[in-house]
Amino acid sequence: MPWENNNTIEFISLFIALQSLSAQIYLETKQLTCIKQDRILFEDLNVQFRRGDIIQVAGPNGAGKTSLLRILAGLAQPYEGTIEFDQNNINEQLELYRQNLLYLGHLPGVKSELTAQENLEFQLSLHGYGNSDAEALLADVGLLAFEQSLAGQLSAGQNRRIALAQLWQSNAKVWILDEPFTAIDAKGVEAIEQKILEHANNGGCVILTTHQELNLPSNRVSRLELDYRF
Amino acid sequence: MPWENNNTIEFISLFIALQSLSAQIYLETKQLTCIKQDRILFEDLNVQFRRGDIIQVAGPNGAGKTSLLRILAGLAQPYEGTIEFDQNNINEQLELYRQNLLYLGHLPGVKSELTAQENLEFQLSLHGYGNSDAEALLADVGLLAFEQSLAGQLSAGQNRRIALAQLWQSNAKVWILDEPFTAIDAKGVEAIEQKILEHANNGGCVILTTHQELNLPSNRVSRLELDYRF
Amino acid sequence: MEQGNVLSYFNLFKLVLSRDLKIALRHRDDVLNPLLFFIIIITLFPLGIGPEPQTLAKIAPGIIWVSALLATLLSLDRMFKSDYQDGALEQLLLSPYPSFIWVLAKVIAHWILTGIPLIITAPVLAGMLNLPTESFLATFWTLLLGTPVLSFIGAIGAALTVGLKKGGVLLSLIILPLYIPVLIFATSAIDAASYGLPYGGQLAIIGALLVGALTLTPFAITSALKVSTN
Amino acid sequence: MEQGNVLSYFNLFKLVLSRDLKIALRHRDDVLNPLLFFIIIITLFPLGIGPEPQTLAKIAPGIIWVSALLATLLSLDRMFKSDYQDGALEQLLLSPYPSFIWVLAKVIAHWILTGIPLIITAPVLAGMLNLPTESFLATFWTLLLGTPVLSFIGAIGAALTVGLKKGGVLLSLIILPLYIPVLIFATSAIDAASYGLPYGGQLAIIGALLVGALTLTPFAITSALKVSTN
Amino acid sequence: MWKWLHPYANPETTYHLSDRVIPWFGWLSGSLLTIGLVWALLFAPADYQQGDSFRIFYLHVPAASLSMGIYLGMAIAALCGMVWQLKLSDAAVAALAPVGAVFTAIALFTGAAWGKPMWGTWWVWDARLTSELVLLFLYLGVIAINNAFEDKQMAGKAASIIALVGVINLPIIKYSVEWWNTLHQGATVSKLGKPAMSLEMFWPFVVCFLGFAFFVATVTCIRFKTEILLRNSSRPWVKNLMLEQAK
Ligand code: HEM
Ligand SMILES: Nc1ncnc2c1ncn2[C@@H]1O[C@H](COP(=O)(O)OP(=O)(O)OP(=O)(O)O)[C@@H](O)[C@H]1O
Ligand SMILES: Nc1ncnc2c1ncn2[C@@H]1O[C@H](COP(=O)(O)OP(=O)(O)OP(=O)(O)O)[C@@H](O)[C@H]1O
Ligand SMILES: [Mg+2]
Ligand SMILES: [Mg+2]
Repeated sequence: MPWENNNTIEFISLFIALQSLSAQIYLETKQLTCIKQDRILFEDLNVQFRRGDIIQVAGPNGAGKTSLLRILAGLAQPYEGTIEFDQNNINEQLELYRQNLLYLGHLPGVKSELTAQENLEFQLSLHGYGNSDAEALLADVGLLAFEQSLAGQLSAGQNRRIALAQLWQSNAKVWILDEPFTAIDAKGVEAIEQKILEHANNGGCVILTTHQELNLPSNRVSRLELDYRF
Repeated sequence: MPWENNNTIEFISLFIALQSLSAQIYLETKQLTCIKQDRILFEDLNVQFRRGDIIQVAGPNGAGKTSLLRILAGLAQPYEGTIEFDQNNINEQLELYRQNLLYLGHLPGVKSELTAQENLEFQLSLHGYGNSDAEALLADVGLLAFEQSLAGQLSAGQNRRIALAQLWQSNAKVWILDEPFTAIDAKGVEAIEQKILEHANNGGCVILTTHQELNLPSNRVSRLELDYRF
Repeated sequence: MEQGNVLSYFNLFKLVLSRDLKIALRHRDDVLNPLLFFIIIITLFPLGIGPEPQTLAKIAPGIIWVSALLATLLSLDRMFKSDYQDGALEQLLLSPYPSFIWVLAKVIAHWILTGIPLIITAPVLAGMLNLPTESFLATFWTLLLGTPVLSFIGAIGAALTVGLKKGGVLLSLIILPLYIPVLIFATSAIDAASYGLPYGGQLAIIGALLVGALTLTPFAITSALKVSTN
Repeated sequence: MEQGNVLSYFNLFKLVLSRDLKIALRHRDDVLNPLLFFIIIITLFPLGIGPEPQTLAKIAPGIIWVSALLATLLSLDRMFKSDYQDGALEQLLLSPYPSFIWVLAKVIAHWILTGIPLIITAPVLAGMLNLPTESFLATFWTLLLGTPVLSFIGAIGAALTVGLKKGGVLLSLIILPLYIPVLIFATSAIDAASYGLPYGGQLAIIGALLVGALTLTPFAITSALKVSTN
Repeated sequence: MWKWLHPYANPETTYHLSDRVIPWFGWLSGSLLTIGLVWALLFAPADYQQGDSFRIFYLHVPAASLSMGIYLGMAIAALCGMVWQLKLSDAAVAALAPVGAVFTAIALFTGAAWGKPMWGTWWVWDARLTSELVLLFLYLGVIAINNAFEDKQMAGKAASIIALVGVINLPIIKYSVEWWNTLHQGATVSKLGKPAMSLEMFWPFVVCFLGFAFFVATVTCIRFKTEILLRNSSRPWVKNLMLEQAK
């Protein structure tokens, strides 16, 4: 099955390549295998993620989407196989890879004891950005009056918005987003979708999971279907 | 604003009442006010939840949906106002109310050390059901081969499915579901929506929040809009 | 549509007790670790104080009881916290039975898992600390009557701090002062025994504390839980 | 599209250190609690052992150090756990800087919050336990050199157990044996001082342990973190 | 080094290798232990001071030495695992820890039993005894952390880290009798140059010691096999093996 996906992606990437004439490969998996509890989630996965790609990793609950994304981000080690960033194994150039990566997982990583602004400023600095415009970014994600509220006193969706504000700043080549729309209201979802599209248009590459339908031009989104395997 | 919502609901309920001829009021809020961090989330809310109703509590992030649902379930106390179940204050008949209530919150309440089946059996017994058909219920929610897997080793969506399996058993009058579709794949969402409709048709009342569009006959769903108030 | 209380109170008690024991036994370490902790603390003292048998014998009752106290204390955290974090506590609170029944079951499960192992090993450790054999029996009795009191009183603190991120030290702070009476009477009983004096009086007081704890604390624990989950 | 390391290593260190201190100070209790715990344990002993000044003086060094050890132990849990639970640890691990820098910052923040308060209060408590004034200075020095060792070694255990639900007791089990050398040398230094003997030798050994811990543990901690977040 | 190790990094090869050596180790340890223990307990001379209680020596010293030796082996395996990312070393660590814990317990128990007639008490808080007790805790810590993780791979790595950190305890046990003034016997056996014990006592000791050593090897290999299977259960070769054995 992974082969089929692979082909689909190759095909669509080709399509994009024709458009942009230089579809550079950012990230590439080689023979990636992930085993959990003796169950093979995916096996010998060879996929290329290119400049300008938006890839939606899809599949039913428990298919292994989160597992794949964490491996791609270098947070978990695959059972077998390697991941290459700009043609080199990520484990051999971790720092360079991380400079070019933005990963937002299931959990927003927001500290409840800090204010929205302090949280965002810390996350920006941590990834090597200046933190001067945190306030403007918070306004972008609809937290205009909440810069000084402690994150612990904001709702589930507001907490996620703090973390998502990084999208408005980050120019990392690769974005990996695990269910970015969780707990976000309809208007918020739309804004994030636009941001994703914009990033891809500016030469980024976005890998995301979501169980909702993406509201983006269908020729821009490729799907990587992970089946549930027994 | 709450008044307007209230009116909408009254209107739609009236509509349903005409259909079913006996739109019995299950749950009713009286002058409900909730204040968090000196901000009024909602004020003097008077709503009636009737037999056969499906009410989607809607609103942007941080509007107070979770707060309202927890108050309705009797898990949190309102700043002011009361909630009546079958014309009596719920605080005066807690046990009776709980027999007639199924609440599923943000968190599934599934123990990672127990197997899927043990978890479901416990939750069923706890709410006063026999637990004989846990296996069949797990099959209903697509966990056929996972009865004996430890919940800690299942994915986010699979864990939520264990808790949601209770919907297939519960005949409690009132269902309160806080974002039941979180982490559930498209097929799963559809099954749950059907279950909700079925419950309402069988004389239940369902109160839920979700940021996704509900895929149900629009004359069956009433929306309770919570605005974001400053 | 009503569902009726299928479970008798006693069955509910058994259900929750066996669930908690099962969860702990799945983890296996949970049973051994408080015990090992007890043993390790006791071995720390001779290391810190020096190996003279007379000194050790003199302070042995104090060391054994302080260690028992600390071992209990460290294991208190798990009584409600994990249930709170995964939402299971909400479900327990919403079950249509009086809360003190399952609260009782949880506290007794905690005692079985931490108190009983301490009682069984204490004589061996007393021997290593050169406590005269006459006071072994007193050690056993004080622990048998005293450790359940520790579990019950501790549960109040555990319930109060369950919603706090970092309850650990706050919990100790609330609970340790309440443990002092048990500590004083227990050590004085063992002391008396080592001089061959009768120690029935002290035991009677500890017994009275136990009866008091058994009857009064479940309600305190229940309301503490309600407060901290509000 | 590259972003470049805007932060120098030293600035990253300061950033993480000040964040951790800020979070702890917001909680306020976090700073006071380990200290209060230390004080309470120390006062338990006179209660358990009896108030004779000679006995107390004899066992005072042991009691002070065992209490310091336990106070540190109980506060270890918070070093990485809350960051793990809200996803902040993932973000730290993905920052494009060598991990040992922020690991070092977090451990030192822990020491500032738990070690330093102990060092400051210890002389007072030593006085309460009738320790001769000659050994106050020795108490101070052993704590000054010894408590950072406790923080560093403890961090390994905290990192290893960060992903486990009930790491608390397991953590103690792993870490306490490793604390024993510090305990032995520190108490023997205080003992020597109370007889007016020189104790430079013992201090030198503790100093050596400190240097060893400072240089070696950050790598053990980092790899432990990577293992347990895998 | 790596070239030589490489074939054994393959779980299947190693599995079959340990399968083959088990009977050899088993027989060796069985016969050596029989000879050694009969010789030691029935024929070797009694000690002129201690009488027959001295015979605990033949159990105590091998158990104590092996408890340390096993820890060292476990730490080396852990180090290899960390450096070369060998999945097999995790299995080795997991296989060795309980064996080591049992031998530590035996050393403590026999020592205590010996202490009662010799020192008049079965436990003193002496440096060697205490550090041996700490060794037991370290083993238990390794075992506990191995069990605490659901994921075998993570468990192995976590246990390796603790095993490595605990190595500092070994020199403390070994040299405790020299660094501190203790009740416990100083080096007796190891001072071969000027024999501190008669040769009639020494030779049965050597036979016993080797017997116990091979016993450890046998048990470890058996446990090692199981651990390999547990860690590779989704591999085709394991499935084939299971099918064969089912027949
Ligand atoms: C619980 C109590 C005891 C413990 C934990 C203990 C532990 C040890 C340890 C760790 C060794 C080192 C083995 C080696 O270096 O390879 C050892 C050796 C030895 N023990 Fe014990 N021991 C205990 C009691 C005793 C007693 C009561 C005696 C006899 C009086 C004794 C006699 C010896 C002898 C003769 C050796 C061999 C020393 C050498 O050649 O290095 N032990 N013991
Ligand atoms: N623990 C808390 N302490 C104080 N204030 C809180 C707390 N939780 C939420 N609030 C406040 O209550 C408001 C409503 O929160 P609530 O969780 O009910 O929102 P919600 O509508 O469920 O949002 P979402 O769609 O993001 O889940 C938030 O805006 C926040 O200001
Ligand atoms: N901690 C774990 N330990 C062992 N196995 C796990 C663990 N987490 C997940 N798994 C297994 O890995 C499979 C994939 O999990 P993963 O979280 O990657 O799924 P997912 O595709 O993200 O699902 P969802 O849509 O529900 O988030 C699960 O079916 C489960 O069997
Ligand atoms: Mg997922
Ligand atoms: Mg909500």
